[in-house]
Amino acid sequence: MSFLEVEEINVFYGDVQVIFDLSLHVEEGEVVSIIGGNGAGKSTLLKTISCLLHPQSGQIRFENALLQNATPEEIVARGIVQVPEGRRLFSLMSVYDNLVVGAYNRRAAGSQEESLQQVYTMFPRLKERTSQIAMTLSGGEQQMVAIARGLMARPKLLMLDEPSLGLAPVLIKSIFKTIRAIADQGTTVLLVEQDVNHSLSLSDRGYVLEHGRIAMEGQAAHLLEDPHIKAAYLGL
Amino acid sequence: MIFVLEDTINGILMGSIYGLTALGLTIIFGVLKVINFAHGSMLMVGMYVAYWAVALTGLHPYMALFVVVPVMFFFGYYVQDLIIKPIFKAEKEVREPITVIIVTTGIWYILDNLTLLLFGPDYRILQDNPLRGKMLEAGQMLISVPKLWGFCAAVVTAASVYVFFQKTRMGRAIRATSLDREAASLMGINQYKVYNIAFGIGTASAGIAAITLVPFFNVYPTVGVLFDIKGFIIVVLGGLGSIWGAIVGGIIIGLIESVAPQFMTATWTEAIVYGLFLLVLFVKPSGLFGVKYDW
Amino acid sequence: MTPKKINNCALVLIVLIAFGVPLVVRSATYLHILILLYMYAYLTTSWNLVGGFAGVLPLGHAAFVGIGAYTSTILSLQYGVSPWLGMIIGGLLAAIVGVIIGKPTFKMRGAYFALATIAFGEGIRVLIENIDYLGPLNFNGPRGLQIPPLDTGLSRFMFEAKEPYYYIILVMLVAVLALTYFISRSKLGFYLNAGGEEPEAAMALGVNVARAKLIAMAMSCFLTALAGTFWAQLTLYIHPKSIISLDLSFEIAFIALIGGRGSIAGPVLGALLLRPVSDFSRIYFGDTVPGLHLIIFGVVLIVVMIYQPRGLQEPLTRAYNRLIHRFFGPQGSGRAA
Amino acid sequence: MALTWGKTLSRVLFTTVVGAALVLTAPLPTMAADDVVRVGNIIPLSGPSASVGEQGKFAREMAVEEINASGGIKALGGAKLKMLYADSESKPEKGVAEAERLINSEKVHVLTGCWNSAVTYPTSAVAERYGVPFIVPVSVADKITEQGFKTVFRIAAKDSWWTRDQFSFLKDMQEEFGTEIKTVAFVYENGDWGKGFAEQWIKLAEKTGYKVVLDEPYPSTATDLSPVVQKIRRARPDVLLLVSNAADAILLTNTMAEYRVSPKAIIGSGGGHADPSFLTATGKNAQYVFDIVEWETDINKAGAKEANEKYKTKYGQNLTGEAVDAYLAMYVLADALERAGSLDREKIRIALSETRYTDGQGMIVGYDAVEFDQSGQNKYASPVMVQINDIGKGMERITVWPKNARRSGYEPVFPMP
Amino acid sequence: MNMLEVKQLTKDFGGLRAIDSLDLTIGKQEILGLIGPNGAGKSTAFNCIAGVYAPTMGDVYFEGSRINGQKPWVLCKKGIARTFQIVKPFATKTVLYNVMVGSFANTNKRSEAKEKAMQILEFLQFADKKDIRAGNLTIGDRKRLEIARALATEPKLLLLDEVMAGLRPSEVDELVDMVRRLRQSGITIFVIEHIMRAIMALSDRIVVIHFGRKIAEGSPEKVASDENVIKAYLGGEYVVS
Repeated sequence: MSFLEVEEINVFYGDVQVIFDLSLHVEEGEVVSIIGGNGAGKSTLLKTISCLLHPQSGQIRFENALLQNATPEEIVARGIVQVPEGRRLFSLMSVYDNLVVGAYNRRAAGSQEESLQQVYTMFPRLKERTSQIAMTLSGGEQQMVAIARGLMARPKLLMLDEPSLGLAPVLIKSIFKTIRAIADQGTTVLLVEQDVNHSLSLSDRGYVLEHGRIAMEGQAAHLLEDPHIKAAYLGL
Repeated sequence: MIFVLEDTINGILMGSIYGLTALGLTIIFGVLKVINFAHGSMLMVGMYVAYWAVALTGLHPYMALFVVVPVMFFFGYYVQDLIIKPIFKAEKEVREPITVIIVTTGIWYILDNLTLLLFGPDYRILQDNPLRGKMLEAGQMLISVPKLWGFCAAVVTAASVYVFFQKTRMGRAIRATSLDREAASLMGINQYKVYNIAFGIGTASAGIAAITLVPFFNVYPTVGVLFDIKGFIIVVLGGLGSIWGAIVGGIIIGLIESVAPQFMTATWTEAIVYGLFLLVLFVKPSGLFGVKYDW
Repeated sequence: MTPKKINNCALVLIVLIAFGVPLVVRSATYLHILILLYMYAYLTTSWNLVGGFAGVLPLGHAAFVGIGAYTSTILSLQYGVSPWLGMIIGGLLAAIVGVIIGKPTFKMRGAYFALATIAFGEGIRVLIENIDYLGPLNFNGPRGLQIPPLDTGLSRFMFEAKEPYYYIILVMLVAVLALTYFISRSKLGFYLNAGGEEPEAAMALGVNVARAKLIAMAMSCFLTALAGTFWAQLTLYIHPKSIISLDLSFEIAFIALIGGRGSIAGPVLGALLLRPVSDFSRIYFGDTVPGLHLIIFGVVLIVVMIYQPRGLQEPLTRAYNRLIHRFFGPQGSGRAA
Repeated sequence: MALTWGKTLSRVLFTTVVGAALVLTAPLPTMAADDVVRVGNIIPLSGPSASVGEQGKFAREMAVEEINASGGIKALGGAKLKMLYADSESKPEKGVAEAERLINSEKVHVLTGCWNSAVTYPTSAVAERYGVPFIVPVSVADKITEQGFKTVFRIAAKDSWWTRDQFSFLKDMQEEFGTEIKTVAFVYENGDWGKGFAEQWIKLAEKTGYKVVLDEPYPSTATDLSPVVQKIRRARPDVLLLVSNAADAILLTNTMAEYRVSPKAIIGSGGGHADPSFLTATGKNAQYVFDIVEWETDINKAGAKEANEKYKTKYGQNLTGEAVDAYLAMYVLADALERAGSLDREKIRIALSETRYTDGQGMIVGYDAVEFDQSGQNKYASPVMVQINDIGKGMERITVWPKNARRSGYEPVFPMP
Repeated sequence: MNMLEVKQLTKDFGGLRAIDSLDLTIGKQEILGLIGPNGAGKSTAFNCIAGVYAPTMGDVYFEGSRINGQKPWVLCKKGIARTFQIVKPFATKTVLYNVMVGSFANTNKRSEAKEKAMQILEFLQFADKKDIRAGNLTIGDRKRLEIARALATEPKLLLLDEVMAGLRPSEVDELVDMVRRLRQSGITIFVIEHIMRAIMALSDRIVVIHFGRKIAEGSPEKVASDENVIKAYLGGEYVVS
């Protein structure tokens, strides 16, 4: 059995079906990318795994346990943590408070101080800004807080929703570097991206999502070479 | 001059109690983004609980705190959990669900009239409580002792709530939820539990206000209505969602009510309060202490 | 038959039946209940122009009922002006006040707007309660104004029987519904809906959102004030505490929200549910268990909002379509509105 | 698009008709039968005046039970009185609507009510229009009997009489105790009732030569009356005259005690000061307060004590002026019905207008008879003054004026110590 | 006469200068591209031109007349239409309704507005979806709806704010094609875009801004090889561990 196993889920947004018979799996320690354009259903997929949405049919298993009708809080408690699209920081709270809220779940709360040290080591800049109000940070710093906040929850599986969105190219590079570092420390990463090149280069495997269906899957290196991907997503 | 000073002191004391009655309203709005029209009725329920706790046991009125606060906390907790939560679930997409306003108004009608059914329309006041009619004499000035305690209660309650929100795990979770419900969920925070707790805290603070009122105020089924509109005005003056704003807003209303009648008939002070309220709304819509942040 | 024809037939039939009611219902009580029902439906429909289409929640419309009632009553009592003329003057006055108050308040969002309108409504009440005389005009302060039932007749807007009141308010209701219908199809209706939903986008498309809202506010206040005069002439007594009460403002808004805000049918449906609930529960329980009728009213509010947060209009529309479908076959049922 | 809107509109009206049909088929209250006298009572049973409404209801019930138990209306073959209550919620428009309903649907023969002058006033116009006799136990506004109506009959005194008696009382006390009164202060709820009293007071004060040092209306929804009390304290009147509803009467009395406001006399005007809760909620603070009422438990009248005892065991509170007027009203009605011998509304009206009710179980009031003048006002109605004092059995209300009605052995405390 | 002329445009928010002395001109029937890294001030520039913000300094001329600080609805009637980066459909209303709001800009008659709206929908091959509620559209269709509404106001100058973002490549190609057809029908187009491929293919000229200042201007080829531009995009001023 895989670490995370998504089996033939169908997800609706109101009356509109967004995801069709989608299956995928993530193994422990892997970095897996899901790539696709806007509206392909990437965010919906992550929200479904986080149980913000529930599939109309199909199943999701994590560490062999079924995530049927679980609440988002239970998902976090089990170790699946999502860093949402657009950062979604608690804008009027300080960096410190944002991070501490990240360690809200009981599993993480005990090791809050330890996590904080780790996060500050990874992002020294945040340590300098610890009492600054999140809203006043720059875009890159905000993305750091978002990822750090996710790490504070001590994830077994970290899901990142378009971490490169709205960042200058140079920042994108460093964010992806950070993600690789997180993976190297042993956290499984599920990455959702539009930036095909960067994300596939740091991933082990990848899925291509098109119109709510898996259009392709395979080793990241293979996908990068695939002519269809190049044509459709890299604009070559 | 001494008159004005005396009136000013009374205005500040009574006003801080008004602020305390409105504190829960501002807390609940800050977190749930909903105006709780039943807040006055919650205050009324708190007054009945305090009244009976004291009348049946003969406790010192302020000892009722230990009964009223937990009772009111769980009362608010479960009112939100059982009645208001379903609406939030049904209207997930809406930021300020107007339907909740109707539901809280429904709760208002039910609570007031249920109380009428249970306890009748009688006016009750704690007869032989040690605080009754206690006045502090300072020269020619007379200052009401229960009101003075009310002022202390208001400041202490507001400070405790403030510290709770700033420094505790749950307090941060509540603030996080008020800023971004979905992101808070993704951090493992149960949004509805936070709502329940915030509603509980809001209601419990109405309970504290009830305790400060009971030694010198009448208890009857429709007493909450008197404080309802006053509460709305106070929280908007102070800035919806601002804890200290509620206390300051209350004191402003208290001062107007206390000082203005010395220069005109008391009936005109109401008009002044409404006028000032509209003026503040037009000039600084986020209130005196409100964050210039779009709720 | 096409759906359009069926609906038009139903429409005509219903209007005819409504006009025929007094021929069958002889009881003045039921007529009175129906009159109040229509009046509330009328008030709510007027409210709906801002509360529904412009996407805000005004909770102070009783102030405009009061302005209408006071204007026509003062003019007729002290200057002998026919209440019909007073009705129009009151309406115009209310429209002006509405624009003055609307201008700053429309800039506010959500809760602030609701609270500002509450304060406005209460402020007007307090003002009238404090004014005995304003120049030559006798407001009579908190004591209200009584209209002596002396000369009845159409020109004095005063009748012995209930039937004339019934027809007047029915005509007013049909007229305001028709007006709403035409507005909703007109440029103004499009602009109001657009501005209510996405003001920024609407402005970029050439919509002066603030102006559209003010026009709607003026119309809404004008129409609301007309009902104020009607009410004054029906009860022959106006009293600031009840005609400019928060309860009235709330009930107007609640009827719309229960029925379905922003739809033409909503206010009528809401009035059809809430008015009988409040009237009949008061009649049956008001004497035996004091307060029970208000508890029932509260329960109905909560239950409807939990199960139909968008109001009753949507499920009833579906039910109507099923009905038509059963009787006239599939071609009769139109698509969902 | 056009289609959709058209349909919506027709749906509206379709539902209107269905709704109307539902309304019309709703179970009707039983129609009038001939062997009962249907009495419609409009009183505030919920809302801010619910307390007074409840007293009125209790008193009516007790009277009607007695009348029915003793054989009903004999002239009508022992017909029983059947009471129908309607809740006005203290709102004029509700009162009017309820009057319409009671008259048209319930076919009541007589109406009574409505306590709030603001409700009674427009409601009396409805009764007049339908020719239904309308007995007003209490609602003191002068204008109620000054509309030229034929159907209105008021048991209680009207406000010009109440205020007149308050001033006569003052004059008598001044003479009896040799205390000079120079200044008066008026503090009253900002409503129909308070304003009505204040208008009369001003005239009377002018006539009597008292100086008015304070004329202060206040909103009865006030949450803090200490500013008003401060004004009284600073105005230092010899006499303070009040018109208050229950909540504010209690709050005002307690706050005055806190601020040690003690003029020579504080005089209430019934209403809140006469509410059964008033004594329990003010306790010692109400000591020496005078109040004007129509009736008191210690009244020297046959049957009064018994009636009060019965009422107290039944409902757990003393009879009040408000309640006694309602009680008496039922007996006056029974008396008129005996004389009318018919359920015809006009005949009942004529019988009522010819009333001279002097003895009988209902006659527990201080004066000698109930007789209505041209306007429908009970000519004999006269209030008494009571003083609240503790003479060994806790706070109680003791009749002190007129002197011939004074409780024997009681010496009024004037001025207040 | 140029369609649009922006002279020394400056916009401050509090202490922050979002646009600094920006100059640009657009000729009739031209397609001008505006690019720049995130936060460069592109949308702010649009908002100043479309009347959402009044410029702090500088002037905006439309068809030769100064339009500084005029309200959006006034400018719309003069012929400036725009789309929003984050689409703002009237979600509870149908596609046709949405477009009719735009077409009412030039008529008071419902029938005319409807006819005009239908024309636009057909032009954009969108007519089959006219009765769908806007809230139920896919992201691609929402972007199209955004354009349709703007076109319904019969603009002379159309401001497109990242209409291609989030679209699939095939959709981007369709849209590029459509924008070209719009230009052929006589509309001047000013476009902000992140997708380089699209903007390179589309624009006659491109203006690049960074931190509110213009750093390059010229043909797509010239801009693409400009050193300043490359530096701005790849940067060096931000070092993250």
